[in-house]
Amino acid sequence: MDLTLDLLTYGLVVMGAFFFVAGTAGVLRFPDVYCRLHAVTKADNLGLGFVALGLALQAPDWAARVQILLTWLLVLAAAATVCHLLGRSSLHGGVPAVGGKEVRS
Amino acid sequence: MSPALVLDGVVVGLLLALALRLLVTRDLFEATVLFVAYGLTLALAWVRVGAPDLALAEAALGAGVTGALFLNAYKRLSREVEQPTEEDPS
Amino acid sequence: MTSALLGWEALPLAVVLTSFVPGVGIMFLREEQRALRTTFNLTGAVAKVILVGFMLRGVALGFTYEWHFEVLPGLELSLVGDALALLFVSLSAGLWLVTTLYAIGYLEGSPNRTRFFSFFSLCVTATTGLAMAGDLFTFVLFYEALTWTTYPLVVHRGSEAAIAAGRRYLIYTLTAGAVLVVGAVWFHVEVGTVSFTAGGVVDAAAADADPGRYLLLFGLLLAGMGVKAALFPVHGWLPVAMAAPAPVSALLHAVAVVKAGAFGVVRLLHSLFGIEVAGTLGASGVVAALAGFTIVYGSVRALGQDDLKRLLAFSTVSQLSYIALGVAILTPMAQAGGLVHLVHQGIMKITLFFCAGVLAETLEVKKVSEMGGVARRMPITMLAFSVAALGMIGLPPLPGFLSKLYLGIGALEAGAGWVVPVLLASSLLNAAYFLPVIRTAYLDDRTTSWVDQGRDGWLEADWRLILPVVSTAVFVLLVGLLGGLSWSPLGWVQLIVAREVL
Amino acid sequence: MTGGDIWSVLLVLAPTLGALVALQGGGWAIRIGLALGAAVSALGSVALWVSVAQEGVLRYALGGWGAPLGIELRIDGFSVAMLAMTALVGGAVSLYSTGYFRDLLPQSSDEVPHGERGARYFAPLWLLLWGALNGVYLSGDLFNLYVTLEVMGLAAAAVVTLAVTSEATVAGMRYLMVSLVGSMLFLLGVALLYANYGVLALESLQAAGPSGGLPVLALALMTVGLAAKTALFPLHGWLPSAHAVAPAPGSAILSALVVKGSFYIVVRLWVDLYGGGSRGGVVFLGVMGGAAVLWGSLMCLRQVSLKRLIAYSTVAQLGYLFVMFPLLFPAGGVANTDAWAGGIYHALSHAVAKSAMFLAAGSMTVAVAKDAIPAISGTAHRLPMSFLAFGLGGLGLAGIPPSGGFIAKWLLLRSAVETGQWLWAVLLAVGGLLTVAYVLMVLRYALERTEPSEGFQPVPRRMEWAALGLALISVLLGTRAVEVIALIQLGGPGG
Amino acid sequence: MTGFLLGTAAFLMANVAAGMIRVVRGPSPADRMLAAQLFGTTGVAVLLVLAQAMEEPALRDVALVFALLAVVVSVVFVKRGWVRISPAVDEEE
Amino acid sequence: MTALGLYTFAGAGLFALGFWAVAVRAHLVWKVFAINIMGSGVFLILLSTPARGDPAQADPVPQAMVLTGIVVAVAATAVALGMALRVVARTGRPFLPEEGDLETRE
Repeated sequence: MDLTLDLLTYGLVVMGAFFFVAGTAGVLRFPDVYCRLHAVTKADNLGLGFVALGLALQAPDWAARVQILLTWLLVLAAAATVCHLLGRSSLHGGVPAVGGKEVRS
Repeated sequence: MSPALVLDGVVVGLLLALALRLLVTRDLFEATVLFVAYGLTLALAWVRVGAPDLALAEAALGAGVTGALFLNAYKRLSREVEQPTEEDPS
Repeated sequence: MTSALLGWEALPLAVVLTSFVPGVGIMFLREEQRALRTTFNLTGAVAKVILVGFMLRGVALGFTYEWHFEVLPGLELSLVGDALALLFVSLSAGLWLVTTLYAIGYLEGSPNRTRFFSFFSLCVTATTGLAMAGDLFTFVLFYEALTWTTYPLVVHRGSEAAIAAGRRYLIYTLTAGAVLVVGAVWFHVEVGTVSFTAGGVVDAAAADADPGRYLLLFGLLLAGMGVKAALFPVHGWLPVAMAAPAPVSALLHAVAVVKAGAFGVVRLLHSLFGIEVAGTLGASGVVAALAGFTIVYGSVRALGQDDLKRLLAFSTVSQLSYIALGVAILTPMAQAGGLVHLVHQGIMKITLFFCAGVLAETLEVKKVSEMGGVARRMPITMLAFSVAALGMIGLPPLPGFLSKLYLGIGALEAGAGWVVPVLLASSLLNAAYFLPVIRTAYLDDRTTSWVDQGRDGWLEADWRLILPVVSTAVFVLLVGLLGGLSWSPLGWVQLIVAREVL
Repeated sequence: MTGGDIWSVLLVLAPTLGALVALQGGGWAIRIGLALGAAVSALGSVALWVSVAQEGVLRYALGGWGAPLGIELRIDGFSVAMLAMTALVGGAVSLYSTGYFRDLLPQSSDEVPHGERGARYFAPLWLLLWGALNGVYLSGDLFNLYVTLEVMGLAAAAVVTLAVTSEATVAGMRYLMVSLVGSMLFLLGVALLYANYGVLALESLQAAGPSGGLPVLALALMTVGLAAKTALFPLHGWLPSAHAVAPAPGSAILSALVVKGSFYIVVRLWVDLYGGGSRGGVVFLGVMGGAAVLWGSLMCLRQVSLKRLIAYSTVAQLGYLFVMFPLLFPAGGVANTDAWAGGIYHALSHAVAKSAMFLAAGSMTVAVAKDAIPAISGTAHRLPMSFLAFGLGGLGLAGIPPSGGFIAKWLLLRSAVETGQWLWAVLLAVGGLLTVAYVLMVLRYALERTEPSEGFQPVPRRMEWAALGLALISVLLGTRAVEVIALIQLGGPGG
Repeated sequence: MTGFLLGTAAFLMANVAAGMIRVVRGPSPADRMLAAQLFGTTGVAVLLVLAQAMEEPALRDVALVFALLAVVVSVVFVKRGWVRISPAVDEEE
Repeated sequence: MTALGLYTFAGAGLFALGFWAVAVRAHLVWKVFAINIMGSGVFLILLSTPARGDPAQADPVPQAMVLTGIVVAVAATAVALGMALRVVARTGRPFLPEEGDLETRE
């Protein structure tokens, strides 16, 4: 039982770490701010989800598990909001998008 | 090399790198963002040296409040020091 | 012989306060409160004379008045009214009274009199204090205070010359003050006490063991005192300071500043090192040589001066060194001659300055060459001037003669034969610069036009100017004629010598 | 127990509370706040003086915890002397400030260097500063010292910028930067000491006898930091502008009290904690002090602005305080008590004299609405009391008898002679002469006969009285030094 | 397990460090703001991992604060700090 | 090297970095940044060198000190930035003029 759980945690955490790497890679390599927003919000939050899940399995009690999941949900909600804000501001601020049309200011 | 040491090494390295960059850059906004990042990293460092309570304070005060103070300064400065070349979007 | 008169211990303090209180009080008066100011001044001056009279009587009977106040652990502010102190105190108290009267007349109608009289009183306070200082610490305290209270008087006129004179005065005296403080501190550390004690406090054996060190210490203190005493290399401020108003010159030359220096030299030799130790160290020889040179030097410089006050200033440089010379020669006669000259020179010189002031104020005559015939216009003043000048020259039986006589005899007794030619040369030189002035005034014709400020009734000038002139001149005569009496300055000095030196 | 612990707490709390009251604005709130701070400080100093005289060194652990967890207070004669000095000068400055800002409320144009801001915020800031200063003098551990020092620095820099001119703003900013960096250096030293010994209380550290590489490095760091805050040559660059542009009561506080706060800590470190450190160290401090005396005095002679002159004179006078160190710890000898008494006495009398001068200068400059030295010519008979205060203060500064400065100079000279350090004796004498020179530079103009040209504005009497009172006390300090010196020696080196 | 978790934390931190390159490069404020976002998410992950690894449950609270803070900071920055696209203040040298 | 030693050195490094920057950078806001970093360097040193008792047990004294220190630092930053902004408002530039720039106007 413990071994199974542990293996599951290993798997989930590694998976999460992978998504984090993917997110960072996106932040670094994507051509414009709008693409990068995708990377950081989607990949990283997914990664966080996997990590959180993996850790929740190991958590000592239910309270901790709930807290972990709540934290994740909070980050998720926050990411959505912030991402939207950032994107909109960039657009209004005249940050050009790659391949996109000329942006009005 | 134990994983713990690697972690500490990364944290310390990140701290120093952030500090260096934020001190040499000429972009105030970048410095401000880096300062917040620095504060958060510092909070992680507090965790590592056995002071989790401080991590809370550091995150809230060191990164949060101080960051906001710098941001405010940034905003006022960019309004007063130079004539903005673009129109204010707000 | 400490104070035996109950309740009179504080008398020295009271004497100091009689001028301090008016000085501070006047500072807060407005310029136009003339009557109140004069009242303050004269009350203080008269009170001081009366109190000093009390003390004189007490000391003559053998009492000593002492007042102590601990300032620092081991250091006291101490005022002691002994015979030597009273010699100087009586001189300054008496002359202050007449000078105050003179100054009131002299400055009539000029601006900033409140400030003037305030500092005038404070200046005398400092003089009285240092005269009665019971130790070197107190002496230094008042010595410095004297510098500061005199400065506003020197620059009183506010003219460029006055400011320059003031600056010169300060550079000299403050440097001297700093040197004196260093010397005093060193003395305290070296000897362990700074009390003025008859016969000195320096341990003869210690001084013998390290004479170089003690000579250096002596040199520091002498340099500090010597500036105010206008000893030869450091006399430069005095002739310049004649830019001050006449009453101030009188004060500087006769009552306060130069006397403070000379008195300091006396204290240094008598009460700190003791004349014996000073003698074995060779310190008194140095002082005597310096003083002898200054006597001749000052006289030579006075020759041919056309500016009357400048002439008098160089004369002071010369005459003042009689005091230092006297106390540096170790026989009672010479000591007495030197000490008594403190008083004699004071009375004579103040008369001369008063006269010069009257001439300047009434006729605007400031130069010898302008004095042709003034004796006919101002007979009283010129008579007083002549008496004082002849006294300076040393004509018997005037005071200068007495001083020189005692000095000469004392020097011969001590085997310092070189002093006699110095005295003779000085007298001849004195004659050489004073007699032409008198001759011009009496015999020459009026050459320049005077700006006559008018008479005061039947008097030749304002009575407040003439009265002091006459009274000091009469003093000069009396002091000379009655020198043999026990309560004359000479008699008093013999008392001091008897009590303190031997 | 004589209630000393309660008074100690009140000494910090009451001014702070007063600051809060004064912050409510309005003349009466300000007056009540100032009165509260002044009254408690005065009473507290007296109470602690009595306690220390009776019981010797006092030690209190606040909150019932002992060292090293709780806040430790340690009060000896030196502390009480500084507290009393602060109360004295502070009381006079508070009185003065109510007059100084009285008529200046609604102005805030650039030309008028004291506007509404000054009137509103001076009292709260000064009271906060007062509380911090008292805290410095009461603190028994290093970290407490750091916190109070920092509060003091912040409030002091804010006082500088109360004037709304660009000069004031720049000078205040420069001061703040120096002050903050200085605090950081100090804090690093504290951290190093803690790392080495695991204690912060001064007495425990003293018992540990700090020596060796790290503690010495800590001492060096702390000294440099504090020297910058104390404006020791050559780290004095910020001081003249900062002290000159502040409103007059602020200048008085800065020159008289604030620099003494950091100096106090330097003394605690070198004298108590490190027992003199090394001879090389104290000589170095002395040489810097000597350089400050000469340089500051020479700069004074070149000034045209009255307040700037007084500010440079602070640089010079602070130099004397550091000259104390080589005299106090002579080569291979025991601590020289004369040097201790003289140095501390100089700190006290300088505070009183300098504040008198700044307050008097403030009255003069308000009266003629100019700060140039020649402009004050003729003020002597228009403002005789201020002139007298300035003169007496100047004499005290120059060490002319009878004044506290003279006593201090005498004692320092004596210690120089006693320990055979003649060079310092010469320096003290020369420094005194230079002081006289620049004091006279001002008095000369004030004595001049010219009538003030135009726009002579009378100042409230209480301003003149406050200045004159301080000046008279600086003279009194010269006539009755026995008790004060006995107090300074309580718990001091060799005493 | 502890070693693995610590390693993961280190790895994630390195990840953040790499992400900081974007903050430095910019070019737009939004790019720099991504850092805060990145830090918020990854920092929470690191803290959660550490909470487990160091057996310090208090760190989960810290993680929560991190999450909150990242949001607040981002929102504040967007709302207040958005003045120009590439603000560069010349230094006096 | 122990992990704590690593943090001590990092603290020293940060302090030095901050000190260097506060001296070199003329921009006032960066000076404030630098001072903050100096402060955090000291805090790191304080927390990573347990001098008292058992090194495994957390020492509450430095933690309390650092907590106070953080609060003080925030206050100082607020004051410093406020003043820096006033400098900008008065002189139009976020730099301290050289000593003498303003004096020479007399």
